[in-house]
Amino acid sequence: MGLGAYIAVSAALFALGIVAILVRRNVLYVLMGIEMILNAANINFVAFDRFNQSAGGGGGLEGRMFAIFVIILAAAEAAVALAIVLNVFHLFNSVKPSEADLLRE
Amino acid sequence: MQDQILTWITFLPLLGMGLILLIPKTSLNLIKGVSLAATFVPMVLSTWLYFGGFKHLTPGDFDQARMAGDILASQFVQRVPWIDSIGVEYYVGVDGLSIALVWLTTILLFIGVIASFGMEKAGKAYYALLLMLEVGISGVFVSLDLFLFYVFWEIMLLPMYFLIGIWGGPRREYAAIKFFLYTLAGSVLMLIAIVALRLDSGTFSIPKLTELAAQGKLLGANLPAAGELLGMKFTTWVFWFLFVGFAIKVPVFPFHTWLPDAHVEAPTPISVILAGILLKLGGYGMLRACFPFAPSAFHEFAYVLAILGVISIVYGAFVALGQTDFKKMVAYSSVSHMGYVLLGMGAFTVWGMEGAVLQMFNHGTSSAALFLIVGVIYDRAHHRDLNAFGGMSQIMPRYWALTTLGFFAALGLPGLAGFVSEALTLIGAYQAGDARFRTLVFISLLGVVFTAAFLLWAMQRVFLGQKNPKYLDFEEINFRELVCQAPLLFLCILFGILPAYLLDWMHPSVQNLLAILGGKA
Amino acid sequence: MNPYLEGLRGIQPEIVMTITALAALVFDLLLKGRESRRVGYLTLTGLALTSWFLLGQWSEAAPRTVFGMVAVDQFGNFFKLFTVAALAMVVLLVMHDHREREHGVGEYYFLLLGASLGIFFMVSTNNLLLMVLGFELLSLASYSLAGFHKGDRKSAEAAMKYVIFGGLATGIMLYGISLLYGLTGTIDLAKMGASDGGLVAQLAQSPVPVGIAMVLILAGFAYKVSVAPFHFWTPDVYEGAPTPVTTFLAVGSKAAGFGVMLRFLGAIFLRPGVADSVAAYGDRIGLLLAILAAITMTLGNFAALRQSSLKRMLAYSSIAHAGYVLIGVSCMTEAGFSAALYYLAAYYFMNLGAFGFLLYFEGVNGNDSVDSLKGMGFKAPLISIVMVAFLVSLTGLPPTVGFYGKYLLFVEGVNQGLYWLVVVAALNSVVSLFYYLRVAKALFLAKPADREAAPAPVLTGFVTAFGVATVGLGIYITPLRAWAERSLDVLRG
Amino acid sequence: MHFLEFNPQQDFHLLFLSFVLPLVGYTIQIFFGKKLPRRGDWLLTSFMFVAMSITVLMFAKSLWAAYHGQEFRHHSGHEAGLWFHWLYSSDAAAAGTPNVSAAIYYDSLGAAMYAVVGIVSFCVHLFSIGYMAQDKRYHIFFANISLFTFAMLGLVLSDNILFLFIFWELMGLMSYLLIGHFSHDPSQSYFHRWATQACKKAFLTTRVGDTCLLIGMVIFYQHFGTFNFTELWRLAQEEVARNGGQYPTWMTVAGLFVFGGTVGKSAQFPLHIWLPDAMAGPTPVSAMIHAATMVAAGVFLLGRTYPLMSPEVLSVVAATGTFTALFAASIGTTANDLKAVLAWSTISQLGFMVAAVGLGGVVAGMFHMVTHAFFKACLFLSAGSVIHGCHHEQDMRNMGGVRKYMPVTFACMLASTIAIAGIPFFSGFYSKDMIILRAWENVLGGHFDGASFFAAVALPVAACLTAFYMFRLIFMTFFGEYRPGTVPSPFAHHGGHDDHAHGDHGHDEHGHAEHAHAGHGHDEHASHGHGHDHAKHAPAVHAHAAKAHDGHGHGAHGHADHGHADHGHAAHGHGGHGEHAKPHESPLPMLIALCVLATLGVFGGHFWPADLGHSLAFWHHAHTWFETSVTLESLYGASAPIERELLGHAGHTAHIVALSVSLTVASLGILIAYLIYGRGWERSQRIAGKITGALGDIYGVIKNKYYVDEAVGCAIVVDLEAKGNKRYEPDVSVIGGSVALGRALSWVDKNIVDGLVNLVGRTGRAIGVGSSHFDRVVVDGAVNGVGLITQTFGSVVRLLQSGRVQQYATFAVFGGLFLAAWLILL
Repeated sequence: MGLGAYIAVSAALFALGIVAILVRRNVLYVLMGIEMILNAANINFVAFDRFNQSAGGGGGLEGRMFAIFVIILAAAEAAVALAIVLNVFHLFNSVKPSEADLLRE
Repeated sequence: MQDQILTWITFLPLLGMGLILLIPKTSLNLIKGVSLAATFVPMVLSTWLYFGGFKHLTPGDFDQARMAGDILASQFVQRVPWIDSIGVEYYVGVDGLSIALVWLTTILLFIGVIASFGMEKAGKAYYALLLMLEVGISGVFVSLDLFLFYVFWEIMLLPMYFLIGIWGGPRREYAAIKFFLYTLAGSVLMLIAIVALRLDSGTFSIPKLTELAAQGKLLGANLPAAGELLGMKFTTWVFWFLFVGFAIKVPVFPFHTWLPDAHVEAPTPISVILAGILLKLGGYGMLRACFPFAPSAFHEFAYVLAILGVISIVYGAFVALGQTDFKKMVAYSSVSHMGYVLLGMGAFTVWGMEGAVLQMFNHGTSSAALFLIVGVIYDRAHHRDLNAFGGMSQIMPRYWALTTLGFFAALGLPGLAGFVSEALTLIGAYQAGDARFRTLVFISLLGVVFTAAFLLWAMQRVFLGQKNPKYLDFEEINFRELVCQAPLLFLCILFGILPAYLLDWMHPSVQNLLAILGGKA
Repeated sequence: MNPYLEGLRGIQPEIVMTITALAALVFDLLLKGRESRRVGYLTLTGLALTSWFLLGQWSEAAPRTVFGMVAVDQFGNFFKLFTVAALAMVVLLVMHDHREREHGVGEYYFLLLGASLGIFFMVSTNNLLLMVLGFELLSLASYSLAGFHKGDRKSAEAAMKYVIFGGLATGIMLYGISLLYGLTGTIDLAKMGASDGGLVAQLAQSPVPVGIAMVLILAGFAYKVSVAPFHFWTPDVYEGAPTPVTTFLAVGSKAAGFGVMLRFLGAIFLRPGVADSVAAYGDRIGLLLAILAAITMTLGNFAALRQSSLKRMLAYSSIAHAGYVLIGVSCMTEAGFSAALYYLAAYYFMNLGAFGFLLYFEGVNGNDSVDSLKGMGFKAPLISIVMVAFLVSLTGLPPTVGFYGKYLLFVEGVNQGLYWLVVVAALNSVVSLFYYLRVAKALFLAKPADREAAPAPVLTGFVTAFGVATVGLGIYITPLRAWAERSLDVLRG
Repeated sequence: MHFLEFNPQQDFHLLFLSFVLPLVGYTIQIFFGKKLPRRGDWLLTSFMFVAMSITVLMFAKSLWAAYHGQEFRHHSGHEAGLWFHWLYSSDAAAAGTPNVSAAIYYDSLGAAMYAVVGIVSFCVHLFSIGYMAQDKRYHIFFANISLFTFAMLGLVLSDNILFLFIFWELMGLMSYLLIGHFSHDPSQSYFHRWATQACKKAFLTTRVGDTCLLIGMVIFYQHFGTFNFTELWRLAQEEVARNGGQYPTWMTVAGLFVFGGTVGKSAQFPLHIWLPDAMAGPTPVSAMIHAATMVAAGVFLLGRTYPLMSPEVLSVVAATGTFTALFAASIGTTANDLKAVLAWSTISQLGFMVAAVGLGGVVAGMFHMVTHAFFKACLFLSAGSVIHGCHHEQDMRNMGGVRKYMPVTFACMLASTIAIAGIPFFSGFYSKDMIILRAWENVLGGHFDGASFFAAVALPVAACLTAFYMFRLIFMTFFGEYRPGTVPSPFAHHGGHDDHAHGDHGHDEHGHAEHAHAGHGHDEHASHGHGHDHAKHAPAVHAHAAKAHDGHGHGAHGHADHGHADHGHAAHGHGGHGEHAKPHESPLPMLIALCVLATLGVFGGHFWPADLGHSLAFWHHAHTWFETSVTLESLYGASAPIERELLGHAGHTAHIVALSVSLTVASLGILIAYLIYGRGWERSQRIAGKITGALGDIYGVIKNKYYVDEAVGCAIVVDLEAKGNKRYEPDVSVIGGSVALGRALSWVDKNIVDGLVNLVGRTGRAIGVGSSHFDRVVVDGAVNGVGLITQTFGSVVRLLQSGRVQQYATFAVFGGLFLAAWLILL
């Protein structure tokens, strides 16, 4: 299985994530979309790392390290985001981002 | 002292401003005293500079000066590095073009301060701003470094904005911001042109730039795309950017609409300064920092300038004829009068140029006097409706006499200053030896007639005819008002009879300028 | 000496700041909310210490890298110092913000310091990983700060918008970085920019992925510095967030974003004398940025025209200023970058002052509408006059630091033949005058207000100091400019 | 050296002294006049006396020179090195640029004019002492006539056309102030309103001409590079010579423009309209304007610029002059206002002078100018004396038989009238005859062109009319019975009248009569109800009360009503007064002035002739001093460009023809006048009525000055009922039109020019949502145009910044896609 396949998967995941963010009306799905994008990036990192090494390129596990950190970031971000969303839910009684639009123009 | 005299003239008001800010606002008399002193001393200095210090140069002197690298042969030069990193200097000096205007500035500011004593609203802040304004104005006239020039140019805006905006009439906010925005719109374009000039020539020194331009070395060669902007040659767009910036100040026909508003709303002393000097900055700027930097473009568009001038002359006169507001009428008369400046410059003859410069000075005195005159009656009647007065000459004969003098000075009666400049301008324009210019001269004479028409008509409506019973109790023009107007009107007469006392000063520089622009340098 | 300790000495400021953050948290818990001002003073002390170490590094001439990641150099130092200054101002604002006393301000300071820590790392590294980590640290802290007022719907909404938009942007950027890593096989900017291998090779083979990667990464930066079309979150978040936070976002975070952008672009494309495919590609990107700059400043200015809330107006104006800074960036030259740096410095002064003024009058008037300022200029003259100075500077009129910043940008723009951009910028500054003057107008051109304005000497003092700096540095320009240029040395790839 | 020989070193200083004395007087008077005893009149009059003596002395010198056949042309610059460097303090300072320097140029023509001005002006000063005694602004009045004189003296002395122009305009200013003298004096209720507009009218009308002069001047300067007269003459000759004896076209153009100046100042058609209204000023001022200063200046200018005039220009000049002469004379026959008659006669006489110059008879023209100055001044002052005597009545129909009460005035006036009518032995005859002679010489001498022919025919007619209306004036005023109040007239009135009464108290016996009259007048006023009803129908009455009704073809009764409507009380008051107070002779100073002028008016033609015996014989009138000393050669040097030689024979015939013609027309005119007006008032009215009836509308047209004023739109309507200033709005016409244009433009300026930005703003308001927002943002102190942009951007921003975070994200993502596409594809 070649690099192309990984890239294809990650690209698809990336696209799906974007779409999720843009179109889902429930904020939780939106957050998931973000997670998907991050993970798409992760796939890239790991794949590129792997194939660079086999190609004898730069190597040095940089990609995988990066991936690990990104996973941590994703977790942290999810935590913060969920806290915020919770607060919003209390104040707006809704988890629909489109319904919180006091701030405009 | 002598070589820093210009610095003193420019920055003494700043000193005064600092003092005023330290004085508690309750002790108003002290504030007045300080501001009086802070404008009086520069006036004395500049008067000495004009009559005593300034040296009349011969062509030989100009050649030497050119050898020495100052093509303008400025005097009382002071050069101190300011921002080394981009070669900006504190570089000041006066030549025949600027000295008279420096003198006028100090005079009018002094008069402006005296005139302000009549405003009970005027307090600490007012005088502080007034002094700051003077710094900006005289700074522009003396600076020989383009960057410095621009800095002073912008420094003027803010005080003017507040002076109109805080102490002005009912629509002051509108007028103030309009003034500010129009001028700024012009000056940002100027800034771009300045930047471009700097990058092409590597210097901010106005004499240096002038010299380079005269030698045809200022064509944007050192800029990407040979400095072309939207297909316009470097010289072309630099010329227009600078020109518009100055034209808005003059103001020239399409850009003049800020003027009536600003004038009508501004308090009397500010109108005096606005009409007396600020408008001159435009004309002076063109001569100092627009034409010399793009001579080719200047020659290319000289006729356009002349046309704009003539439009301003005639149009201004007609619009003034249509006014019912005394002050607005005077404001539009300014538009008309400043048109001569452009016509004369466009003509590109000795007398045309000198007429233009002379017109700047003479309009400075006469229009200032007119605004003071309007102020006098406004302070009493609290309105300026030309049709609501009448018979004033019987109620305030001395005031009427002064007004008559002012009006006839304004309509260019021979023997008074206005005539000399207008005649010189017209003869100069006619001498341009070109049928197109002659046509313009003929057209502009319409303006001459209609200027007389609207002034005399105003005279009739306000001063002659039936007394308006409402105003029988007006007291005659008081001492302070007299002190403000008398010197200006005196200058009108003096320079009408002895124009040599202005022309001798500016003549060498004008000829030098013509030589430069004509590529004979 | 042990290289490890050597390295620790390299990150002294960061360490101090971390300790301060934790200390603030603990101290607050000990105080149980009583006299929370003390926490503020503690933080300020910490910041003072930090800046002392920073100055220590500032005097060091040679740049160095510790732990193979943290680059200790003038460029980072430049931003760090300004961040500390900004943060100090923010802390001051927090202490004067009448709404903040009762909240657990410990967390507040903790988060602020955390965000600054993020800035510290992101601006001082050539390693994309560390850059991302700092970036995210800043972002996460900012999200929570934006929503710090729990009961406040606006605040909450702001936080949510910020987190969603931010998450998206970060994700996109990360994806871009992953692509770039794939293309170059390294996450070290220095290696990427090296004229042998790195990007140079890739450009020839596969321009398309490089283009995508570039755009995605730039999008991430653009979001941070709120450049169109990634600026949408800015007004809402700025308005919703507590004013001190807004200040921090508008000044610290934005400047940091530019720091990253400059370092990234500088490392890859800024290679004087080298005229290869990468340099050419850099110019293309420069043009792209130039277009974005024009759009951004125009959008920001014209949107600001119609704002009735001073806070939101400043938000839009900050977008416009991002556009101005971008002129310098888009020149893709050292001079351009230094002009951008200078403008950022100027931007620090003017905006911190302006926000200080805003916060003061929020306290006085209870709201941030421009109309509520009517006639207050006569009640609080000093701060108002200083505000006029800021406005003048923001408009870009001499003799202020803002004018000189614009001047430098114009010079470089013309020098690079971006006449049209310069003209747009110039006209934009006229438009901007138009809404800035509305503040001056409200302050002074109205009848004196009948309410009194409670004095706040410390705050006023600070604001005035910034005002003095704004004017003073506009007249005595050389040092700041020299510093900005000096900070750039490290960027030469 | 004979004491009458011209001595440059001293005489130029004398001339200069005589020229500045009035200025010095003016300055003193303006500042201290009020405080001086007798409000300073003695000061100025004595100054003027000194000046006059000098002018006469200098004139004598020119006579002496002429008698000894010497040329009399002196230039202070060349002979005494007296220059006034104007533009630049020295030619060195001018450094390569032509400098403008002025000097005194004093030749025989100048000498004559100079003396005339001096003498007339002195007489006017003298006269004013009596005439203006009750004036509120007595000292100002004196100051102004002094400066007026100063300007004219300067004009005569200046050696270059630019300075001539300067003094020319200065004179315009003084005429403005003097004509407007009563506009500051509401007690003169009628003149008050009239003067208010007349002064402006005069200045602006002449200003039109002045502008033409300026252009002409500039054109000449452009080609010849000098303003100096002698230089101009020389260069003109060279130019013509170079051009093969032909005048180049540009000279024609320039010449026409210069002549435009004359048309304005010398009140030639169509710019004559200001002169009749100039009578709104006090009578002495009219005397100045009509005799020595304003109008003379125009003709003098023609004399100075004659060599620059191409034949074409001259034909135009001749035609204009002739037409004006005829035109004005015809109007003169219909005027009833004493001064109006004189005013129209002035215009007519000016026509003669201008025509003369046009016919090549510049000498004749100048000669007539000089003679005319004396007798016209005398006429006006006499008229003033009559008016003064008749208690400010000006309407001749309310006079009659005045000679019994005012013998001296009568004598003077009669003498001058004979002179102007052109009876042999009186100065007017010689000059006028010379002009007609000139015309016939042209016709008979082969220089036959349309203008000459027209002149040869029309001028005699004009002369005839002159004789007619002048004697009509004499008969109506001085003969028959004194008949005050025959027609109501707006002139007399209580305010001024009572002043007058008290004033008179001082120096003659009629004080008591005044009181009676005053009371009487009051009753009349009180009891006069119905007069005011008519105000509804006819609120306005023309400057000359009579004109109103004739112009509109009303009957005499209707006219009376007009009178009531406006000034019934005044008229009746006056009527009442008539029964008690007779006219009275004027005080001594006035009479002296009259006599001096009358004498000169009679003998002015001889000018202390070179050969007394010959000059008494009128067929030998050519021997006057003028003929011998003021010749084209002596004026313009060697050979004037177009010196029209006379063919001996034709010349002789011409003499006979001209002589007979002048005699015939003069006597004819007088005869008719006698037949109509000489034989009793009632009969005169009857005959006049018949004639006017026969003429019908034509009479009305003439009476209304051919409606020229109305055409130009500056017909002055004096409405004594008018309140406030509404009447001062110009009516629809040329002038009204330009004001309207001004209004229109100022609207344009406010709404379009400003609206190039502003209009946009308004549109923005129209389409912008929530105009309150717009008001706050745009109107509320913002630059106009940003309005629309703000609004459009408003909608844009409202669209983008919707507050929906996902929408933001969408925009961002698609924006990003575009960027990527741009970077990759383009």
